Amino acid sequence: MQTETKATIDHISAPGGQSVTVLRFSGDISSSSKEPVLGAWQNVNGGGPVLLDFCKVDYINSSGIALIIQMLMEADKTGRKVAAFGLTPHFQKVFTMVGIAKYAGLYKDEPTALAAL
Amino acid sequence: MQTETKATIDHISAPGGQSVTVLRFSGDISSSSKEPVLGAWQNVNGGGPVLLDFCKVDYINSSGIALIIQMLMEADKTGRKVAAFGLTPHFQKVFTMVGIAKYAGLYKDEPTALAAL
Amino acid sequence: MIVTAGTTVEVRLPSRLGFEKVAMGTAASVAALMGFPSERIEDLKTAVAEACINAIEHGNHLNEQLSVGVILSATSDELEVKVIDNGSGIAKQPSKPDIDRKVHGEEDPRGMGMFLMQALVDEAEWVKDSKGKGSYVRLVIRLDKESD
Amino acid sequence: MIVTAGTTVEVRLPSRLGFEKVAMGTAASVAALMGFPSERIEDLKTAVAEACINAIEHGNHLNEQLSVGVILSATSDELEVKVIDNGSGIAKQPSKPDIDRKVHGEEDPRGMGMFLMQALVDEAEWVKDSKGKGSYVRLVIRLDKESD
Ligand SMILES: Nc1ncnc2c1ncn2[C@@H]1O[C@H](COP(=O)(O)OP(=O)(O)O)[C@@H](O)[C@H]1O
Ligand SMILES: Nc1ncnc2c1ncn2[C@@H]1O[C@H](COP(=O)(O)OP(=O)(O)O)[C@@H](O)[C@H]1O
Repeated sequence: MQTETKATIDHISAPGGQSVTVLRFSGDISSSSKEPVLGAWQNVNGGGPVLLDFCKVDYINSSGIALIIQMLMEADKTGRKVAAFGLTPHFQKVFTMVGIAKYAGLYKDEPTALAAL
Repeated sequence: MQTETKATIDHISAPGGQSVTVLRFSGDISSSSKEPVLGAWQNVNGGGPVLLDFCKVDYINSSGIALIIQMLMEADKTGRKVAAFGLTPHFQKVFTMVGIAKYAGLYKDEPTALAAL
Repeated sequence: MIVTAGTTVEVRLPSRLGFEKVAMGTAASVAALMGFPSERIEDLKTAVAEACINAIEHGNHLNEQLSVGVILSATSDELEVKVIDNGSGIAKQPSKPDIDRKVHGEEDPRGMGMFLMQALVDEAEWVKDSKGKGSYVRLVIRLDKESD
Repeated sequence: MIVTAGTTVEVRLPSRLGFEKVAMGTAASVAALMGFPSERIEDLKTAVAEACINAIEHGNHLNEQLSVGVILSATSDELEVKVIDNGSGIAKQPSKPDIDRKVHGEEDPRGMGMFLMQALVDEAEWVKDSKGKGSYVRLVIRLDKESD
Protein backbone atom coordinates (compact mmCIF):
# COMPACT_ATOMS: atom_id res chain seq x y z
CA MET A 1 0.00 0.00 0.00
CA GLN A 2 2.93 2.37 -0.47
CA THR A 3 3.62 4.20 -3.69
CA GLU A 4 6.34 2.31 -5.49
CA THR A 5 9.70 4.02 -5.90
CA LYS A 6 10.99 4.21 -9.44
CA ALA A 7 14.40 5.36 -10.60
CA THR A 8 15.61 6.05 -14.12
CA ILE A 9 19.13 6.97 -15.18
CA ASP A 10 19.88 9.74 -17.66
CA HIS A 11 23.21 10.79 -19.08
CA ILE A 12 23.47 14.45 -20.00
CA SER A 13 26.13 17.09 -20.59
CA ALA A 14 26.69 20.06 -18.34
CA PRO A 15 27.02 23.50 -20.01
CA GLY A 16 30.82 23.08 -19.73
CA GLY A 17 30.67 19.77 -21.65
CA GLN A 18 31.19 17.55 -18.59
CA SER A 19 29.21 14.31 -18.64
CA VAL A 20 26.68 14.08 -15.82
CA THR A 21 24.55 11.18 -14.55
CA VAL A 22 21.03 12.08 -13.44
CA LEU A 23 19.07 9.69 -11.19
CA ARG A 24 15.40 10.56 -11.56
CA PHE A 25 13.23 9.27 -8.74
CA SER A 26 9.45 9.07 -8.55
CA GLY A 27 6.96 7.75 -6.00
CA ASP A 28 7.85 7.59 -2.31
CA ILE A 29 11.31 7.50 -0.81
CA SER A 30 10.86 5.40 2.31
CA SER A 31 12.08 2.18 3.93
CA SER A 32 10.67 0.18 1.01
CA SER A 33 12.83 2.09 -1.49
CA LYS A 34 16.15 0.40 -0.68
CA GLU A 35 16.34 -1.69 -3.88
CA PRO A 36 15.43 1.05 -6.38
CA VAL A 37 17.52 3.77 -4.70
CA LEU A 38 20.71 1.83 -3.97
CA GLY A 39 20.23 -0.25 -7.14
CA ALA A 40 20.18 2.92 -9.22
CA TRP A 41 23.37 4.08 -7.52
CA GLN A 42 25.09 0.76 -8.43
CA ASN A 43 24.46 1.57 -12.07
CA VAL A 44 26.29 4.88 -12.03
CA ASN A 45 29.44 4.55 -14.15
CA GLY A 46 32.46 6.78 -14.75
CA GLY A 47 33.73 9.34 -12.32
CA GLY A 48 31.54 12.35 -13.16
CA PRO A 49 29.07 14.13 -10.94
CA VAL A 50 25.60 12.76 -10.13
CA LEU A 51 22.39 14.76 -9.90
CA LEU A 52 19.44 13.45 -7.87
CA ASP A 53 16.10 14.52 -9.37
CA PHE A 54 13.28 14.67 -6.78
CA CYS A 55 10.74 16.59 -8.94
CA LYS A 56 8.34 13.63 -9.02
CA VAL A 57 8.78 12.58 -5.39
CA ASP A 58 6.20 13.89 -2.96
CA TYR A 59 6.84 11.83 0.15
CA ILE A 60 10.22 11.31 1.79
CA ASN A 61 10.58 10.05 5.34
CA SER A 62 13.59 9.61 7.60
CA SER A 63 14.19 6.04 6.36
CA GLY A 64 14.29 7.44 2.83
CA ILE A 65 16.72 10.15 3.93
CA ALA A 66 18.92 7.37 5.36
CA LEU A 67 19.07 5.82 1.87
CA ILE A 68 20.12 9.14 0.41
CA ILE A 69 22.86 9.35 3.05
CA GLN A 70 23.98 5.85 1.97
CA MET A 71 24.41 7.18 -1.58
CA LEU A 72 26.44 10.07 -0.17
CA MET A 73 28.63 7.53 1.69
CA GLU A 74 29.37 5.76 -1.59
CA ALA A 75 30.03 9.05 -3.36
CA ASP A 76 32.32 10.20 -0.56
CA LYS A 77 34.48 7.06 -0.87
CA THR A 78 35.38 7.88 -4.47
CA GLY A 79 35.22 11.67 -4.18
CA ARG A 80 32.25 11.87 -6.53
CA LYS A 81 30.27 15.13 -6.52
CA VAL A 82 26.51 14.88 -5.81
CA ALA A 83 23.79 17.53 -6.04
CA ALA A 84 20.01 17.37 -5.74
CA PHE A 85 17.15 19.35 -7.26
CA GLY A 86 13.37 19.42 -7.32
CA LEU A 87 12.86 19.22 -3.57
CA THR A 88 9.98 21.30 -2.16
CA PRO A 89 11.03 24.15 0.15
CA HIS A 90 9.91 21.96 3.08
CA PHE A 91 12.20 19.09 2.12
CA GLN A 92 15.07 21.48 1.33
CA LYS A 93 14.67 22.62 4.94
CA VAL A 94 14.54 19.03 6.23
CA PHE A 95 17.63 18.01 4.20
CA THR A 96 19.45 21.03 5.58
CA MET A 97 18.39 20.21 9.16
CA VAL A 98 19.90 16.73 8.99
CA GLY A 99 23.10 18.06 7.37
CA ILE A 100 22.73 16.65 3.85
CA ALA A 101 23.29 20.12 2.39
CA LYS A 102 26.89 19.83 3.62
CA TYR A 103 27.52 16.88 1.26
CA ALA A 104 25.16 17.62 -1.64
CA GLY A 105 24.22 20.98 -3.11
CA LEU A 106 20.44 21.50 -3.07
CA TYR A 107 19.08 23.36 -6.10
CA LYS A 108 15.63 24.39 -7.17
CA ASP A 109 15.71 22.87 -10.67
CA GLU A 110 17.88 21.01 -13.15
CA PRO A 111 19.39 24.00 -15.01
CA THR A 112 20.38 25.64 -11.72
CA ALA A 113 21.95 22.37 -10.48
CA LEU A 114 23.82 21.86 -13.76
CA ALA A 115 25.10 25.43 -13.82
CA ALA A 116 26.46 25.01 -10.29
CA LEU A 117 28.54 21.88 -11.07
CA MET B 1 -13.33 26.80 12.24
CA GLN B 2 -14.56 27.14 8.67
CA THR B 3 -12.80 29.24 6.05
CA GLU B 4 -14.66 32.50 5.74
CA THR B 5 -16.50 33.19 2.49
CA LYS B 6 -15.63 36.46 0.83
CA ALA B 7 -17.31 38.05 -2.17
CA THR B 8 -16.21 41.05 -4.20
CA ILE B 9 -18.14 42.71 -7.02
CA ASP B 10 -16.50 43.76 -10.29
CA HIS B 11 -18.02 45.59 -13.21
CA ILE B 12 -16.49 44.75 -16.58
CA SER B 13 -17.39 44.94 -20.27
CA ALA B 14 -17.98 41.90 -22.45
CA PRO B 15 -16.20 41.83 -25.86
CA GLY B 16 -19.47 43.10 -27.42
CA GLY B 17 -19.51 46.13 -25.07
CA GLN B 18 -22.24 44.80 -22.78
CA SER B 19 -21.77 45.65 -19.12
CA VAL B 20 -21.30 42.57 -16.93
CA THR B 21 -21.26 42.13 -13.15
CA VAL B 22 -18.75 39.59 -11.79
CA LEU B 23 -19.19 38.17 -8.28
CA ARG B 24 -15.83 36.82 -7.19
CA PHE B 25 -16.01 34.35 -4.33
CA SER B 26 -13.22 32.99 -2.17
CA GLY B 27 -13.02 30.65 0.82
CA ASP B 28 -15.66 27.98 1.40
CA ILE B 29 -19.20 27.98 0.02
CA SER B 30 -21.18 26.21 2.73
CA SER B 31 -24.06 26.76 5.15
CA SER B 32 -22.13 29.57 6.81
CA SER B 33 -21.90 31.51 3.52
CA LYS B 34 -25.50 32.75 3.39
CA GLU B 35 -24.71 36.40 4.23
CA PRO B 36 -21.76 36.88 1.86
CA VAL B 37 -23.34 34.97 -1.06
CA LEU B 38 -26.89 36.36 -0.94
CA GLY B 39 -25.60 39.75 0.27
CA ALA B 40 -23.39 40.00 -2.83
CA TRP B 41 -26.37 39.16 -5.01
CA GLN B 42 -28.41 41.98 -3.38
CA ASN B 43 -25.77 44.40 -4.59
CA VAL B 44 -26.08 43.49 -8.25
CA ASN B 45 -27.58 46.46 -10.13
CA GLY B 46 -28.91 46.98 -13.66
CA GLY B 47 -30.28 44.23 -15.84
CA GLY B 48 -27.08 42.82 -17.37
CA PRO B 49 -25.66 39.33 -17.02
CA VAL B 50 -23.83 38.12 -13.92
CA LEU B 51 -20.73 35.92 -13.85
CA LEU B 52 -19.91 33.85 -10.77
CA ASP B 53 -16.15 33.45 -10.28
CA PHE B 54 -15.19 30.30 -8.32
CA CYS B 55 -11.44 30.34 -9.10
CA LYS B 56 -10.53 30.94 -5.45
CA VAL B 57 -13.09 28.58 -3.94
CA ASP B 58 -11.87 25.10 -3.08
CA TYR B 59 -14.68 23.71 -0.97
CA ILE B 60 -18.36 23.73 -1.91
CA ASN B 61 -20.91 21.51 -0.21
CA SER B 62 -24.59 20.87 -0.86
CA SER B 63 -25.64 23.72 1.47
CA GLY B 64 -23.42 26.01 -0.60
CA ILE B 65 -24.96 24.71 -3.81
CA ALA B 66 -28.39 25.55 -2.33
CA LEU B 67 -27.23 29.18 -1.94
CA ILE B 68 -26.16 29.23 -5.58
CA ILE B 69 -29.61 27.91 -6.53
CA GLN B 70 -31.13 30.76 -4.50
CA MET B 71 -29.18 33.23 -6.67
CA LEU B 72 -30.51 31.44 -9.75
CA MET B 73 -34.06 31.81 -8.34
CA GLU B 74 -33.57 35.57 -8.05
CA ALA B 75 -32.05 35.74 -11.53
CA ASP B 76 -34.90 33.71 -12.99
CA LYS B 77 -37.51 36.13 -11.59
CA THR B 78 -36.10 39.02 -13.60
CA GLY B 79 -34.82 37.01 -16.57
CA ARG B 80 -31.19 37.83 -15.74
CA LYS B 81 -28.53 35.67 -17.40
CA VAL B 82 -26.03 33.91 -15.10
CA ALA B 83 -22.85 31.97 -15.93
CA ALA B 84 -20.10 30.50 -13.77
CA PHE B 85 -16.39 29.89 -14.28
CA GLY B 86 -13.37 28.63 -12.39
CA LEU B 87 -14.95 25.44 -11.06
CA THR B 88 -12.71 22.37 -10.94
CA PRO B 89 -13.74 19.52 -13.29
CA HIS B 90 -15.12 17.72 -10.20
CA PHE B 91 -17.41 20.61 -9.25
CA GLN B 92 -18.43 21.15 -12.89
CA LYS B 93 -19.61 17.53 -12.76
CA VAL B 94 -21.39 18.04 -9.43
CA PHE B 95 -23.12 21.24 -10.68
CA THR B 96 -24.22 19.34 -13.77
CA MET B 97 -25.51 16.41 -11.69
CA VAL B 98 -27.81 18.65 -9.65
CA GLY B 99 -29.04 20.45 -12.77
CA ILE B 100 -27.42 23.87 -12.27
CA ALA B 101 -25.92 23.69 -15.78
CA LYS B 102 -29.48 24.06 -17.10
CA TYR B 103 -29.77 27.55 -15.55
CA ALA B 104 -26.17 28.78 -15.65
CA GLY B 105 -23.52 28.14 -18.27
CA LEU B 106 -20.40 26.58 -16.75
CA TYR B 107 -17.13 27.76 -18.30
CA LYS B 108 -13.51 27.01 -17.62
CA ASP B 109 -12.31 30.60 -17.27
CA GLU B 110 -13.36 34.24 -17.43
CA PRO B 111 -12.57 34.92 -21.13
CA THR B 112 -14.49 31.79 -22.20
CA ALA B 113 -17.47 32.77 -20.03
CA LEU B 114 -17.42 36.36 -21.36
CA ALA B 115 -17.19 35.22 -24.98
CA ALA B 116 -20.23 32.98 -24.48
CA LEU B 117 -22.52 35.73 -23.15
CA MET C 1 -5.44 0.57 23.00
CA ILE C 2 -8.04 -1.57 21.25
CA VAL C 3 -6.97 -4.29 18.83
CA THR C 4 -8.38 -3.87 15.33
CA ALA C 5 -8.22 -5.82 12.09
CA GLY C 6 -5.62 -5.18 9.42
CA THR C 7 -6.87 -2.47 7.16
CA THR C 8 -9.40 -0.47 9.07
CA VAL C 9 -8.91 3.17 9.88
CA GLU C 10 -11.24 4.75 12.40
CA VAL C 11 -11.82 8.45 12.96
CA ARG C 12 -13.91 10.21 15.57
CA LEU C 13 -14.94 13.81 14.93
CA PRO C 14 -16.78 16.38 17.03
CA SER C 15 -20.30 17.23 15.79
CA ARG C 16 -19.31 20.65 14.53
CA LEU C 17 -19.77 21.87 10.98
CA GLY C 18 -16.39 22.21 9.29
CA PHE C 19 -15.01 18.96 10.75
CA GLU C 20 -16.38 17.09 7.74
CA LYS C 21 -13.19 18.40 6.09
CA VAL C 22 -11.10 16.26 8.44
CA ALA C 23 -13.00 13.17 7.31
CA MET C 24 -12.42 14.27 3.71
CA GLY C 25 -8.68 14.50 4.37
CA THR C 26 -8.53 11.11 6.03
CA ALA C 27 -10.64 9.40 3.37
CA ALA C 28 -8.56 10.99 0.60
CA SER C 29 -5.35 9.69 2.19
CA VAL C 30 -6.67 6.14 2.50
CA ALA C 31 -7.96 6.19 -1.08
CA ALA C 32 -4.62 7.52 -2.35
CA LEU C 33 -2.79 4.76 -0.48
CA MET C 34 -5.05 2.25 -2.24
CA GLY C 35 -4.21 3.72 -5.63
CA PHE C 36 -7.51 5.38 -6.56
CA PRO C 37 -7.20 7.97 -9.36
CA SER C 38 -7.65 11.60 -8.33
CA GLU C 39 -11.13 12.02 -9.88
CA ARG C 40 -12.43 9.11 -7.82
CA ILE C 41 -10.83 10.59 -4.73
CA GLU C 42 -12.69 13.87 -5.40
CA ASP C 43 -15.97 11.93 -5.73
CA LEU C 44 -15.30 10.16 -2.45
CA LYS C 45 -14.35 13.38 -0.65
CA THR C 46 -17.63 15.08 -1.60
CA ALA C 47 -19.69 11.99 -0.66
CA VAL C 48 -17.92 11.65 2.70
CA ALA C 49 -18.34 15.38 3.40
CA GLU C 50 -22.10 15.19 2.73
CA ALA C 51 -22.42 12.09 4.92
CA CYS C 52 -20.58 13.79 7.79
CA ILE C 53 -22.61 17.01 7.45
CA ASN C 54 -25.83 14.99 7.71
CA ALA C 55 -24.49 13.07 10.71
CA ILE C 56 -23.50 16.34 12.41
CA GLU C 57 -26.72 18.22 11.56
CA HIS C 58 -29.54 15.69 11.33
CA GLY C 59 -28.12 12.78 13.32
CA ASN C 60 -26.37 14.54 16.21
CA HIS C 61 -28.22 17.88 15.96
CA LEU C 62 -24.97 19.84 16.26
CA ASN C 63 -24.49 18.57 19.82
CA GLU C 64 -20.73 18.88 20.25
CA GLN C 65 -20.78 16.40 23.13
CA LEU C 66 -21.59 13.72 20.56
CA SER C 67 -19.06 12.55 18.05
CA VAL C 68 -19.38 11.32 14.49
CA GLY C 69 -17.61 8.04 13.75
CA VAL C 70 -15.99 7.32 10.41
CA ILE C 71 -14.80 3.78 9.75
CA LEU C 72 -12.78 3.21 6.59
CA SER C 73 -12.26 -0.42 5.58
CA ALA C 74 -9.95 -1.16 2.69
CA THR C 75 -9.74 -4.40 0.75
CA SER C 76 -7.64 -4.99 -2.35
CA ASP C 77 -10.45 -3.78 -4.63
CA GLU C 78 -12.75 -1.50 -2.68
CA LEU C 79 -12.97 1.08 0.06
CA GLU C 80 -15.99 1.12 2.36
CA VAL C 81 -16.69 4.18 4.49
CA LYS C 82 -19.27 4.08 7.27
CA VAL C 83 -20.33 7.40 8.78
CA ILE C 84 -22.05 6.82 12.11
CA ASP C 85 -24.15 9.16 14.27
CA ASN C 86 -26.26 8.88 17.42
CA GLY C 87 -29.61 9.60 15.72
CA SER C 88 -32.34 7.24 14.62
CA GLY C 89 -31.52 7.43 10.92
CA ILE C 90 -33.41 8.70 7.90
CA ALA C 91 -37.21 8.53 7.92
CA LYS C 92 -37.43 7.94 4.19
CA GLN C 93 -35.30 8.25 1.08
CA PRO C 94 -35.85 11.80 -0.30
CA SER C 95 -36.96 12.26 -3.89
CA LYS C 96 -34.40 13.21 -6.52
CA PRO C 97 -33.81 16.98 -6.52
CA ASP C 98 -35.71 18.76 -9.31
CA ILE C 99 -33.81 21.84 -10.42
CA ASP C 100 -36.85 23.37 -12.21
CA ARG C 101 -38.98 23.14 -9.07
CA LYS C 102 -36.12 24.51 -6.97
CA VAL C 103 -35.47 27.48 -9.24
CA HIS C 104 -39.20 28.25 -9.33
CA GLY C 105 -39.50 28.13 -5.55
CA GLU C 106 -41.69 25.00 -5.53
CA GLU C 107 -39.12 22.88 -3.68
CA ASP C 108 -36.60 23.59 -0.90
CA PRO C 109 -33.30 24.67 -2.52
CA ARG C 110 -31.56 22.26 -0.11
CA GLY C 111 -31.94 18.48 -0.08
CA MET C 112 -29.15 17.40 -2.42
CA GLY C 113 -26.74 15.64 -0.06
CA MET C 114 -28.11 12.12 -0.25
CA PHE C 115 -28.63 12.43 -4.00
CA LEU C 116 -24.99 13.45 -4.46
CA MET C 117 -23.71 10.59 -2.30
CA GLN C 118 -25.64 8.10 -4.42
CA ALA C 119 -24.50 9.73 -7.65
CA LEU C 120 -20.82 9.94 -6.72
CA VAL C 121 -19.99 6.55 -5.21
CA ASP C 122 -20.60 2.98 -6.33
CA GLU C 123 -22.83 2.07 -3.40
CA ALA C 124 -24.66 4.18 -0.80
CA GLU C 125 -26.83 2.55 1.84
CA TRP C 126 -28.53 4.05 4.90
CA VAL C 127 -28.88 1.81 7.94
CA LYS C 128 -31.11 2.82 10.86
CA ASP C 129 -30.01 2.37 14.48
CA SER C 130 -30.95 -1.03 15.81
CA LYS C 131 -29.36 -1.67 19.20
CA GLY C 132 -28.36 1.84 20.23
CA LYS C 133 -25.13 1.52 18.27
CA GLY C 134 -25.98 4.46 16.04
CA SER C 135 -27.33 4.90 12.55
CA TYR C 136 -24.96 5.01 9.63
CA VAL C 137 -24.54 5.53 5.94
CA ARG C 138 -22.29 3.09 4.15
CA LEU C 139 -20.46 4.33 1.06
CA VAL C 140 -18.39 2.12 -1.23
CA ILE C 141 -16.01 2.97 -4.07
CA ARG C 142 -14.44 0.23 -6.16
CA LEU C 143 -10.98 0.32 -7.65
CA ASP C 144 -11.82 -1.08 -11.09
CA LYS C 145 -14.86 1.13 -11.64
CA GLU C 146 -14.51 4.18 -13.85
CA SER C 147 -15.65 7.53 -12.50
CA ASP C 148 -19.29 7.72 -13.69
CA MET D 1 -20.55 5.83 20.07
CA ILE D 2 -18.42 7.35 22.81
CA VAL D 3 -18.94 10.94 23.90
CA THR D 4 -15.89 13.14 23.43
CA ALA D 5 -15.03 16.73 24.22
CA GLY D 6 -15.50 19.54 21.72
CA THR D 7 -12.43 19.73 19.57
CA THR D 8 -10.75 16.38 19.69
CA VAL D 9 -10.31 14.23 16.63
CA GLU D 10 -9.23 10.63 17.14
CA VAL D 11 -7.80 8.30 14.53
CA ARG D 12 -6.90 4.63 14.80
CA LEU D 13 -4.54 3.16 12.21
CA PRO D 14 -3.31 -0.37 11.54
CA SER D 15 0.38 -0.95 12.36
CA ARG D 16 1.43 -1.16 8.73
CA LEU D 17 4.04 1.08 7.12
CA GLY D 18 2.36 3.46 4.70
CA PHE D 19 -0.57 4.22 7.01
CA GLU D 20 1.42 7.08 8.53
CA LYS D 21 0.22 8.93 5.42
CA VAL D 22 -3.37 8.70 6.66
CA ALA D 23 -2.36 10.37 9.92
CA MET D 24 -0.57 13.04 7.84
CA GLY D 25 -3.78 13.67 5.88
CA THR D 26 -5.91 13.91 9.00
CA ALA D 27 -3.46 16.15 10.85
CA ALA D 28 -3.11 18.41 7.80
CA SER D 29 -6.91 18.81 7.59
CA VAL D 30 -7.24 19.70 11.27
CA ALA D 31 -4.35 22.18 11.04
CA ALA D 32 -5.86 23.76 7.90
CA LEU D 33 -9.21 24.11 9.69
CA MET D 34 -7.39 25.92 12.50
CA GLY D 35 -5.80 28.33 10.05
CA PHE D 36 -2.15 27.20 10.16
CA PRO D 37 -0.04 28.43 7.21
CA SER D 38 1.00 25.78 4.70
CA GLU D 39 4.69 25.67 5.78
CA ARG D 40 3.65 24.85 9.34
CA ILE D 41 1.30 22.19 8.03
CA GLU D 42 4.21 20.61 6.14
CA ASP D 43 6.31 20.63 9.33
CA LEU D 44 3.47 18.98 11.25
CA LYS D 45 2.91 16.35 8.54
CA THR D 46 6.54 15.24 8.61
CA ALA D 47 6.63 15.16 12.43
CA VAL D 48 3.37 13.17 12.60
CA ALA D 49 4.62 10.75 9.92
CA GLU D 50 7.85 10.09 11.85
CA ALA D 51 5.91 9.61 15.09
CA CYS D 52 3.56 7.10 13.43
CA ILE D 53 6.42 5.22 11.74
CA ASN D 54 8.13 4.81 15.12
CA ALA D 55 4.87 3.69 16.74
CA ILE D 56 4.33 1.14 13.94
CA GLU D 57 7.95 -0.13 13.85
CA HIS D 58 9.42 0.23 17.33
CA GLY D 59 6.26 0.41 19.48
CA ASN D 60 4.01 -2.16 17.81
CA HIS D 61 6.75 -4.11 15.97
CA LEU D 62 4.69 -4.13 12.73
CA ASN D 63 2.05 -6.30 14.40
CA GLU D 64 -1.02 -5.49 12.32
CA GLN D 65 -3.33 -6.74 15.05
CA LEU D 66 -2.28 -3.71 17.08
CA SER D 67 -3.36 -0.24 16.14
CA VAL D 68 -1.70 3.13 16.46
CA GLY D 69 -3.83 5.85 18.05
CA VAL D 70 -3.60 9.47 17.02
CA ILE D 71 -5.40 12.04 19.16
CA LEU D 72 -5.55 15.58 17.81
CA SER D 73 -6.68 18.23 20.29
CA ALA D 74 -7.25 21.73 19.02
CA THR D 75 -7.52 24.87 21.11
CA SER D 76 -7.77 28.40 19.77
CA ASP D 77 -3.99 28.76 19.66
CA GLU D 78 -2.40 25.33 19.46
CA LEU D 79 -2.76 21.84 18.12
CA GLU D 80 -1.55 18.90 20.19
CA VAL D 81 -1.07 15.51 18.53
CA LYS D 82 -0.52 12.40 20.64
CA VAL D 83 0.66 9.28 18.79
CA ILE D 84 0.09 6.22 20.96
CA ASP D 85 1.41 2.67 20.63
CA ASN D 86 1.38 -0.53 22.70
CA GLY D 87 5.11 -0.63 23.44
CA SER D 88 7.01 0.43 26.50
CA GLY D 89 8.35 3.68 25.07
CA ILE D 90 11.83 4.92 24.26
CA ALA D 91 14.73 3.68 26.36
CA LYS D 92 16.65 6.95 26.05
CA GLN D 93 16.69 10.09 23.97
CA PRO D 94 19.05 9.41 21.02
CA SER D 95 21.93 11.78 20.34
CA LYS D 96 21.61 14.39 17.60
CA PRO D 97 22.42 12.86 14.20
CA ASP D 98 25.95 13.70 13.05
CA ILE D 99 26.11 13.85 9.26
CA ASP D 100 29.92 13.61 9.14
CA ARG D 101 29.90 10.41 11.18
CA LYS D 102 27.04 9.03 9.10
CA VAL D 103 28.73 9.78 5.76
CA HIS D 104 31.96 8.23 7.02
CA GLY D 105 30.20 5.07 8.20
CA GLU D 106 30.85 5.71 11.89
CA GLU D 107 27.14 6.04 12.77
CA ASP D 108 23.95 4.29 11.54
CA PRO D 109 22.58 6.26 8.56
CA ARG D 110 19.15 5.96 10.24
CA GLY D 111 18.13 7.53 13.56
CA MET D 112 16.79 10.90 12.43
CA GLY D 113 13.07 10.59 13.21
CA MET D 114 13.07 11.88 16.77
CA PHE D 115 15.51 14.63 15.87
CA LEU D 116 13.22 15.80 13.04
CA MET D 117 10.14 15.77 15.26
CA GLN D 118 11.91 17.98 17.80
CA ALA D 119 13.24 20.28 15.10
CA LEU D 120 9.94 20.70 13.24
CA VAL D 121 7.35 21.27 15.98
CA ASP D 122 7.18 23.61 18.96
CA GLU D 123 7.11 20.84 21.58
CA ALA D 124 7.92 17.12 21.39
CA GLU D 125 7.71 14.96 24.49
CA TRP D 126 7.98 11.17 24.86
CA VAL D 127 5.91 9.58 27.61
CA LYS D 128 6.50 5.95 28.62
CA ASP D 129 3.60 3.60 29.30
CA SER D 130 2.49 3.72 32.91
CA LYS D 131 -0.74 1.77 33.42
CA GLY D 132 -0.85 -0.33 30.27
CA LYS D 133 -2.49 2.54 28.40
CA GLY D 134 0.35 2.72 25.88
CA SER D 135 3.36 4.93 25.37
CA TYR D 136 3.05 8.08 23.37
CA VAL D 137 4.81 11.02 21.83
CA ARG D 138 3.14 14.38 22.24
CA LEU D 139 3.72 16.98 19.53
CA VAL D 140 2.50 20.58 19.75
CA ILE D 141 2.42 23.33 17.14
CA ARG D 142 1.33 26.83 18.07
CA LEU D 143 -0.59 29.21 15.87
CA ASP D 144 1.40 32.36 16.61
CA LYS D 145 4.82 30.72 16.22
CA GLU D 146 6.75 31.31 13.04
CA SER D 147 8.05 28.30 11.13
CA ASP D 148 11.69 27.98 12.19
N1 LIG E 1 -27.75 11.09 9.31
C1 LIG E 1 -29.04 11.43 9.25
N2 LIG E 1 -29.85 11.29 10.34
C2 LIG E 1 -31.14 11.65 10.30
N3 LIG E 1 -31.76 12.15 9.20
C3 LIG E 1 -31.00 12.31 8.08
C4 LIG E 1 -29.64 11.94 8.04
N4 LIG E 1 -29.16 12.21 6.79
C5 LIG E 1 -30.19 12.71 6.11
N5 LIG E 1 -31.33 12.78 6.86
C6 LIG E 1 -32.66 13.27 6.44
O1 LIG E 1 -32.75 13.24 5.05
C7 LIG E 1 -32.99 14.56 4.54
C8 LIG E 1 -32.31 14.76 3.20
O2 LIG E 1 -30.89 14.85 3.37
P1 LIG E 1 -30.00 15.50 2.25
O3 LIG E 1 -30.39 14.94 0.94
O4 LIG E 1 -28.58 15.31 2.63
O5 LIG E 1 -30.37 17.05 2.23
P2 LIG E 1 -30.34 18.19 3.37
O6 LIG E 1 -29.37 17.74 4.41
O7 LIG E 1 -29.90 19.39 2.64
O8 LIG E 1 -31.75 18.30 3.89
C9 LIG E 1 -32.54 15.50 5.63
O9 LIG E 1 -33.20 16.75 5.57
C10 LIG E 1 -32.88 14.71 6.88
O10 LIG E 1 -34.24 14.86 7.22
N1 LIG F 1 7.45 4.60 19.73
C1 LIG F 1 8.63 4.06 20.10
N2 LIG F 1 8.65 2.94 20.89
C2 LIG F 1 9.82 2.36 21.25
N3 LIG F 1 11.04 2.85 20.89
C3 LIG F 1 11.07 3.94 20.10
C4 LIG F 1 9.90 4.61 19.69
N4 LIG F 1 10.26 5.68 18.94
C5 LIG F 1 11.60 5.66 18.88
N5 LIG F 1 12.11 4.63 19.58
C6 LIG F 1 13.54 4.28 19.77
O1 LIG F 1 14.32 5.43 19.50
C7 LIG F 1 15.24 5.16 18.43
C8 LIG F 1 15.45 6.41 17.58
O2 LIG F 1 14.29 6.70 16.82
P1 LIG F 1 14.38 7.65 15.56
O3 LIG F 1 15.17 8.85 15.91
O4 LIG F 1 13.00 7.91 15.09
O5 LIG F 1 15.22 6.85 14.48
P2 LIG F 1 14.96 5.40 13.78
O6 LIG F 1 13.51 5.08 13.90
O7 LIG F 1 15.42 5.60 12.38
O8 LIG F 1 15.84 4.44 14.55
C9 LIG F 1 14.65 3.99 17.68
O9 LIG F 1 15.61 3.24 16.99
C10 LIG F 1 14.00 3.19 18.81
O10 LIG F 1 14.94 2.39 19.47
